[in-house]
Amino acid sequence: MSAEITLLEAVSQGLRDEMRADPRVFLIGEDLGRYGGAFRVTAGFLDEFGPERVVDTPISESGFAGAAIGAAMMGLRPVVEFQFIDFMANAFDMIVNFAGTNRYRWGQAVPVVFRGPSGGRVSGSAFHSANPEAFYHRAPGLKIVYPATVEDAYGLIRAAIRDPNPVLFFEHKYLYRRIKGTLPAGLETVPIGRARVARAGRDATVVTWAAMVHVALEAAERLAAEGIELEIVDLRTIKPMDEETVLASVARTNRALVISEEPYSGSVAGDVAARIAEKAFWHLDAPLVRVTCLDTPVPYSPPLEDAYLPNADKLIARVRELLAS
Amino acid sequence: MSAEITLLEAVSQGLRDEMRADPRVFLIGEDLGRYGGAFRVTAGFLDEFGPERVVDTPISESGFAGAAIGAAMMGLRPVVEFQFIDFMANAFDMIVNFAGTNRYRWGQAVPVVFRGPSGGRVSGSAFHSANPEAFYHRAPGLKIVYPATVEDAYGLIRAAIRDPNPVLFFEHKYLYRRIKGTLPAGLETVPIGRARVARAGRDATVVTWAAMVHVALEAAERLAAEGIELEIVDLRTIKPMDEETVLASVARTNRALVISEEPYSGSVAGDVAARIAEKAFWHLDAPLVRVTCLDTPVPYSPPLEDAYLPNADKLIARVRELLAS
Amino acid sequence: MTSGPLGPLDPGPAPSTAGRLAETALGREQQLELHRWLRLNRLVEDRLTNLYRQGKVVGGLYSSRGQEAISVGSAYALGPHDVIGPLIRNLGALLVRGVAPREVFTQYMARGTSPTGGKDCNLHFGDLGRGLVSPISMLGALVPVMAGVAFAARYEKKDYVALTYIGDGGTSTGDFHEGMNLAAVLEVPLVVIAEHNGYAYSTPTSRQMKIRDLAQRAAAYGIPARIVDGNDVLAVYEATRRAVAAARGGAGPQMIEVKTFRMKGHAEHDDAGYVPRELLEAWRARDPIERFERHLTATGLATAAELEAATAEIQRALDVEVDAALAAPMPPPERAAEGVYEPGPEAPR
Amino acid sequence: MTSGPLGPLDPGPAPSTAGRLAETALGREQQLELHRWLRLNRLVEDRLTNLYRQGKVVGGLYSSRGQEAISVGSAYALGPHDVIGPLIRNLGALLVRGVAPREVFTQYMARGTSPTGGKDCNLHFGDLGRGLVSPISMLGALVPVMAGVAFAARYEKKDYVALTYIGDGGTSTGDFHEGMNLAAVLEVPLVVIAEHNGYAYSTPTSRQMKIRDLAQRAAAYGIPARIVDGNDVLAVYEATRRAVAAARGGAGPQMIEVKTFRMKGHAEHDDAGYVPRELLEAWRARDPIERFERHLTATGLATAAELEAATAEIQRALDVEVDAALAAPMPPPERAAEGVYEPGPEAPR
Ligand SMILES: Cc1ncc(C[n+]2csc(CCOP(=O)(O)OP(=O)(O)O)c2C)c(N)n1
Ligand SMILES: Cc1ncc(C[n+]2csc(CCOP(=O)(O)OP(=O)(O)O)c2C)c(N)n1
Ligand SMILES: [Mg+2]
Ligand SMILES: [Mg+2]
Repeated sequence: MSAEITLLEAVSQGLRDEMRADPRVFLIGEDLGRYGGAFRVTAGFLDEFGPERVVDTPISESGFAGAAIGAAMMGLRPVVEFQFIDFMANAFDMIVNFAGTNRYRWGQAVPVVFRGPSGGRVSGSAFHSANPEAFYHRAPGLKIVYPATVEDAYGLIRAAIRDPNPVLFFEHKYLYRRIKGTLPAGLETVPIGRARVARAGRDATVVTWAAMVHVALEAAERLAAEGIELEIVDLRTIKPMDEETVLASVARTNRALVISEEPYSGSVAGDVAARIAEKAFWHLDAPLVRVTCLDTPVPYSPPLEDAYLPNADKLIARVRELLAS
Repeated sequence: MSAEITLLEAVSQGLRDEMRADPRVFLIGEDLGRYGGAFRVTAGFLDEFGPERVVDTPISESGFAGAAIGAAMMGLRPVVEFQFIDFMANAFDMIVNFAGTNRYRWGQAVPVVFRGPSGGRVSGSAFHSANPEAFYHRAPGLKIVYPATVEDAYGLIRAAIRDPNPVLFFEHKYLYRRIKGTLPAGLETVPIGRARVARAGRDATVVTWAAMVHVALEAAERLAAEGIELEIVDLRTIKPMDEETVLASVARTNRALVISEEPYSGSVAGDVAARIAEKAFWHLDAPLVRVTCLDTPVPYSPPLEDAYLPNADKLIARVRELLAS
Repeated sequence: MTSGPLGPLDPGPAPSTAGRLAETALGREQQLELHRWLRLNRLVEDRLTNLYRQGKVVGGLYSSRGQEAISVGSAYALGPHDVIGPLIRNLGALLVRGVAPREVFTQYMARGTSPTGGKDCNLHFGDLGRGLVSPISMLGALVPVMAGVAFAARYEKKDYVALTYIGDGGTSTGDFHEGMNLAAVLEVPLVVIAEHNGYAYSTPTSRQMKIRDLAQRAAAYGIPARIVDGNDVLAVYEATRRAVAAARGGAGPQMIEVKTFRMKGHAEHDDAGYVPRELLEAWRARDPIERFERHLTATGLATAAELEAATAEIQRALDVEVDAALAAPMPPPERAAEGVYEPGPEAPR
Repeated sequence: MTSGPLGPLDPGPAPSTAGRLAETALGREQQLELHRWLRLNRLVEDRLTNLYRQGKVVGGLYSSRGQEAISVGSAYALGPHDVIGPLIRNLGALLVRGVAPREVFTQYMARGTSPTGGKDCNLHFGDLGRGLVSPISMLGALVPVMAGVAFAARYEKKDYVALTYIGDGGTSTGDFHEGMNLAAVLEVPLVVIAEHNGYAYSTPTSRQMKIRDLAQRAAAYGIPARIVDGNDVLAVYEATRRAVAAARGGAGPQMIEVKTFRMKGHAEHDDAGYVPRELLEAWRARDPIERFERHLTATGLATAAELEAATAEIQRALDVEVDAALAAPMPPPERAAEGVYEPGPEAPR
């Protein structure tokens, strides 16, 4: 068995292995080369792959996202880093309207990965804490991936690069150095589009992804002590969504909660809940429950951000309510 | 009673009346002045209000959206026109991150309206048919308004201008000249944040907004001939959402469908369905139903766009299924 | 061009007194070929206007009337492996690139056999086999994308260049700025043709920017720019040829500003009432096709009769193309749901 | 400034040989006031560095060390009704505008009594009462927004101007381009201080753009730009004063490029290992505060002892400010849910 690595190292290793395996893969973004990226995901890459494949850019998110799209159409495999995923907002049109629609409109695939550090609980405030999955979920033609474990981070970044479609790949910065794990020998890719049952349980299904997987696991451990067994489904891929795994779990447990790190309104959590209410309604013994952030920007000060974010306590309280109903 | 006017004229009249009433209101966007706007919403405004209040800009959506935000902070009441609402994508960061968060972050209100022609069924293809409500629904601090009738178009544009928050105001271009109505004497504003029961009925609730209100009404008329009575809730405001009216209706009918002109994944329809599944679960006798567009960009050719869009036939089929379940 | 009595858009003295077209090394055959492309461009658009009036065109119709020399002259200067990202007024570039008129007609009529199968409209289509990238409507977006196309050439040590167009209005977009600057920093082989045609929809250039020449934009990126008479097909050709050679040779991105005029409204529905008639008249006297025809006859490269014969032949060919397009079916509805994703290396399950 | 042996960022000859600071009409009292702001700027940041090392700062810490003359000199040139949109390195501008050091300390320590009540971090706060607009993190966004602030002045026939800052890196953004061009076309009273400090995070200006001077960007908008020694507070002051007067007088937007150098890493966590040490040394010799102090003593406006006394007084005041900030409470959790919307004219029901 290989050594323990962090989630950050898993992403880094996945990028490195894919670059070693495929000369068409290159990285583009701000401060990737000499500096190794704001979070050091690409530290050492410049030395190994040279400036042609580790391309530092001016501060122009739409510009370099667009350039990556162009290069992807010509057969390269660009991986775009947004220094913080928040700055993807500046490339919104390029990603949604150019990358997302191209294949449908005129048949030309755009195999590009847009990735970067996302998520809160790091006192990053409104512009360094984004979880933008819900902003992009509505955009046809994109795929959205958000891993919670070392294995998935590694296998999914490699799958994202190999995917012939535009893939948004989010890396939760709170998990970057906190989540550790080992890579199974021989692992290359983890398939995009498949959820994972992160914990089996009979009393209720918790659908979630990214950092909230770990919150849900914590809640499940604590509830297990009381004999309450949560089943936890880690979506891993937000789009296209693996309804099958979600619905099968709900069919087993007859109760469902969705917990996610997004505002309540307009969240992907709502979409998940809606699918369950449409397609597993007759399996449900109780209302759907959404546990989300507040409907506010991400506040900065720790007491405020704690109030803003979901956590195990909040989830447990909602599980108890649900089981009592 | 006043004369019949179109929905387009209602928006135009609302803008004009608000500009007459409040010298702080000004319009900014492309080709508004001499040309009167791509859809002629502001025809004649230049003559009446002069170039200081009807401001033609270079092609720079983020630029003029930003300038409107700055002017709004200083006490003006800017109304920004996007020539097609699709181009709002180019101002995404400015709207979501600047306008949306400002009040929360440092207390400064941003009373600005972002408006423009939206929606499909006009062979506009992927970039002239957008219904972007789901892209912005997740953004804290914004309000989103989307009227279906002459009265609401008039009253809500005036309310949007008076609202001290950033309001996205969408005008369905398929309805622009097809929907007619009269304005009640003395009408000034229609309150933002309140849904409307567009038709009372006992058998199922259809929650919808904008062009789909008329599709739902058509379906309801046809079903009424068979004795099936749909209740239709026109949200009018997407954000903040009037849950109360929606839930009260579902409590009466015990069945709910949501029909909207958006892709299935990531739609506001999902959010509405989720709220019902959470908060009116015990009232539901059958699964939630979402009737939406396909999960694709908006196709151009009429047979394709017809297949893409929801319509009365599709809704009726789903209602029948639902009532049979 | 200096400012005349009609203001900044005054084209200056009429061509009869302005003298000859630009010097060129192109021979007779090539010049006659250019002529055929120019005429084809205009005649395809004339047919489209007819189809539009007959209610056959689905959606808007955009014209390049008066600007044909730009698309034709620039595309003609490219090699077979170069890649173009045209805008909706660059029909001529598509034609030179081998797009058949019936493809254009079927696109505009939303037919199932159109290049996009009815999924997208007008000139919104691409085909990398013919070196064509489709635009999106959002102006400016093609500049970064084509910079990326050029980047790929350098990355793979291939010697193609990327060429794209931008309007005066389009240069105001953030994407133009980011794309140009990025192209300059990355030193990629990109050629940008900036079409200064006086208006962006109803907005005159004077309300679009406080500078006279689009070339001044290029200076902000350290990108060399030349200003060229856009109504002289030979001038456009020669300038593009030089810019393409420089880009291909490793000199980084190049820009060409072409001075021209939009002779119709923004689209067919727009009567352009906001354009002073005198300005239109002044520019009509510089019509790029008539000028080129005068040049061909004056230099003895062709007789008027030969040119007319060429035109008549195009008309005959277009009869066939229009009929074929009119006979083409609308797309089957089930196609609407198809083609969002490229099938991946891993099946969904 | 011409390119020296250290490359394009070489500051040239050291100030001792480079001669005096810019001519000014400012009197002794005003120059001493400038000195106090400069020192206060630096000392507040020194305190912040200490607090950061003690783990009291929540999140990142950004420094303007070596660039104080820019924020202080420019803000000092404004009238009371002018409006500033500062970035995270423009602490000096906030201080001149009347922001108390404790406000800055509480912001950086996420306290409930901070100007944002703990909702946003560092210098992300505004207060229109003091003519301050908060930035968002997305670079460039303030340029259009401040153009709109300037627009409002003209609209209401008030005579305030708007002033904002942008880094060399920030000028690559689409928003910079759209905002500058729009400001030029609308002819609004906007002054933009472009801070050319050699780096954007780890990226040297040579990888950010292919031009030498940010002033070349302004030319693309028809905006007049002056290049000024950013480490000479008097030069910055005088250039800003003139630009503000021009903007106020109706001459439209103005830009000033200030040449300077970022003397620390991008933020406290960044050791700036990518910056050549010799470059840092060369610029250290041009430290704006020491230069100004030499000027004050050389011209007889103050003695070294007087300057030291002023500095000591600031230190004493800062002791109080830091203690007050350290004693300030964290915000109550329930505040997180409040304040998203401004209460409207119509209650929700
Ligand atoms: C980002 C964006 N905003 C607005 C539009 C709407 N629009 C389409 S064409 C046009 C004018 C374009 O002018 P110009 O770039 O000068 O090109 P021309 O039409 O003169 O060839 C506008 C405003 C658009 N397509 N994209
Ligand atoms: C649009 C955007 N992209 C990326 C960033 C991340 N970022 C923060 S500061 C910085 C460098 C800024 O450089 P410059 O504009 O020169 O200002 P300086 O730090 O030198 O004062 C970057 C890339 C950002 N804030 N905004
Ligand atoms: Mg134009
Ligand atoms: Mg800098």
